[in-house]
Amino acid sequence: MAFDSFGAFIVMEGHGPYVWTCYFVFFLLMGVLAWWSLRQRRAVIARHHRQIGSTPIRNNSPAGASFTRIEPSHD
Amino acid sequence: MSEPLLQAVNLECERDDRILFRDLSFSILPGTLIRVEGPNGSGKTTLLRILAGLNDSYSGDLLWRGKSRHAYREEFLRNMLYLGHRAGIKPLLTPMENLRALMAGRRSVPDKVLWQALEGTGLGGFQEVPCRNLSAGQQRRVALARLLIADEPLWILDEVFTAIDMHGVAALERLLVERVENGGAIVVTTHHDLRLPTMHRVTLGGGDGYDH
Amino acid sequence: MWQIFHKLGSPKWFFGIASTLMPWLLWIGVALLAVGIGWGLAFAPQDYLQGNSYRIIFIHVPSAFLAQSVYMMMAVAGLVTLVWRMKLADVFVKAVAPVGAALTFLALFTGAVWGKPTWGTWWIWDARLTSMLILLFLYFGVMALGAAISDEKSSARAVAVLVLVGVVNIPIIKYSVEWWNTLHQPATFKLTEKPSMPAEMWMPLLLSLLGLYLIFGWLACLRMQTEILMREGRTRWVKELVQARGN
Amino acid sequence: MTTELKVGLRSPELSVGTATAMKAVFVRDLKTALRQPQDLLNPLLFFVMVVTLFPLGVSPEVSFLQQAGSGILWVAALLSVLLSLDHLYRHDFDDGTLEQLVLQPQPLFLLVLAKSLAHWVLTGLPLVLLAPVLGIMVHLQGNSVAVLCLTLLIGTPVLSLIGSIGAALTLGLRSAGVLLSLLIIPLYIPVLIFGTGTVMAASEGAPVGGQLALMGAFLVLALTLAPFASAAALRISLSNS
Repeated sequence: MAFDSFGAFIVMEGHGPYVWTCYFVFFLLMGVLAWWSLRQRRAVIARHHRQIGSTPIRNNSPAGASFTRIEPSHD
Repeated sequence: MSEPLLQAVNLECERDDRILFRDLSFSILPGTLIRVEGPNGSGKTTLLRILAGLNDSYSGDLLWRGKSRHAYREEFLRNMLYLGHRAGIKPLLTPMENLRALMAGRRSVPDKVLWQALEGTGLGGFQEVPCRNLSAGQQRRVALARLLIADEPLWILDEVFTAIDMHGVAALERLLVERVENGGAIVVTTHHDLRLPTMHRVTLGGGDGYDH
Repeated sequence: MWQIFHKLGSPKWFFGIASTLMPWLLWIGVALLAVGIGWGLAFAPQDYLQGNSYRIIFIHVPSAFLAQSVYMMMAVAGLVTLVWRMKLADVFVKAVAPVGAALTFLALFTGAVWGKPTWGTWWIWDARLTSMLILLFLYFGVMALGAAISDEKSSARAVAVLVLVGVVNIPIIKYSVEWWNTLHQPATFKLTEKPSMPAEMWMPLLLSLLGLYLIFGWLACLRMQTEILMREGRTRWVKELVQARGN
Repeated sequence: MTTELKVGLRSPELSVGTATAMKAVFVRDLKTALRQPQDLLNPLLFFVMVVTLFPLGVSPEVSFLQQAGSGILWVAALLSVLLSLDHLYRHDFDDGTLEQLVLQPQPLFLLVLAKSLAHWVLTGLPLVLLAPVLGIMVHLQGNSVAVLCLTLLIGTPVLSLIGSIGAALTLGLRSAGVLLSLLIIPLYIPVLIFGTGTVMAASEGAPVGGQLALMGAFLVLALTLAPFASAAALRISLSNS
């Protein structure tokens, strides 16, 4: 052990704030990255689940186009 | 019988998660005209761009005279003429300058011939007018002038009849027929009701476009 | 031969391998990192010049090292994309770019915080910091281009070209930044290039570097799986996989 | 049967040489640009205005301008090249001439090189010619002005060549302009560093031959590699349209 006490370990002769900030940000960012990546995968799987349940959207069939005007009703 | 110029083998193209076509195989023989048909959005333009070598996002093979087209790219390009939706005409230049620039990388054509070609498409007297002062149909004709002097055996023409008047369409049809009779190979898409004696069809958009 | 190569590139095959590898990567990685950092923070001797602030090295150097090697890996994957059109290579590039950017940011951040007690300022235009900053820009460029092109195949190839252009430039950028640095400030601290680092210092450093590598591997596998699931949603094996997992 | 057909394959001898094709591309680009001179003038005006901002925004003191002058001019030149890049392929892409360029039976990277050179003649070269005037306005001393022009002369073609890659990659995208800057600025940094560094060394009376040679090496490297990357990028972008 390079330090005499736990207190000395935290303070690190005045350099503690710098060292701990770095480690905090490091773990925070890595944690956020992991959490975000896991959540993203879960979201994709959930979306596929929903899609399997419903029927796929059909390709719009241009043969059915009639170009009939649609009159909005005014009542 | 003469060998095919270009062969498509099991072409498949997917766009935005939609399969435009798959297992598409056909051969382009000299002396034939192939019309690519299908409703809007069925991938006609995409197919033509793939055939012309502008679009690489397909799977399957394209063979140029029996060999891989990729390996013989320069020979293929030398023997192929493509006219797309976008005419390839710079609005700031005159028809003469445009035509000259379009031919420049392919072969040297005397100015007199270019002048005559423009006259042949009905642009006589407009040769030195900046293209932005011409109508859409006239600009289109500048691009079409290439057909009057082109010696490439394979033509790939996307919507050539767009913006051309009735007389022009009839004359253009005659040009295509004559070309095919002389042994040229032509692939076209058009919404114009084209009926030529030796026409083959490639129809797209048969399925619902989804892969189940 | 080609069969094997194509099998390697098959997303389905990769998905299976990744699933078995991932727990190992994560837990061994976390263990190594914990040991390395714990050792480095509490047991490694103090640096006689910089005091305790040097203890940042145990995350700074691994981040910086990985930030650069991730870009190199992306460049190799980019080459594979362009030459063999292997889908998996592009999946790798897309999945890993944000991780690389995050690591570059961490290297910059820890470098800046380390600079405060050492140089008395948060930021100096030191050659290392500056070239890392440019590396961060390169990562952002890759991510922005990838996001801007909607067509999957075009996006893959465009990004591959950009990554390769970037990789040709990295040595040039590094060299020019170093030259520029000597022009402006002839005396610089060389933090990491200690003439002799005692084993009690570099051993924990090596451990945390290895640990971070493995954790990166885990993150890469995870994100690549996500990317594959997004792209291959229509294929049967993905549907079966999703159903097998249940709700 | 085949002998009756009038249409046959074209023999390679009929094709024109690559040099002719390159010249045609170059000439067409110059012609098109000269028909719309305002577009040519804009990057130049931008260059002058950005340089003007520094004395107004920071300090008009001679000592400051002397120190920062080379950097200001280089940054302004870099930005105005960046601004003009968006047009490099965009018009050709929109009117379809780019498709025809790619389909020419010629090595595409050489045609792209011709286009990049045309771009330099139309934007970089005028900047170099204008630089002495601005150099005097920011109080650069006699020798530095000449060195500045020399660095710009060697450096601006590199900017055009590298920029061409970015322009080709972002072709046909929404908000291509900002994205283009994002991609290209990091790649411009070495040129900027050596451009300004050389001028500063010259103002301190140090020999600059080595640095100019190094910039020449950048130019050679860009000339040999960038057209390949641009050509690949163009194919990709066209594939996407």
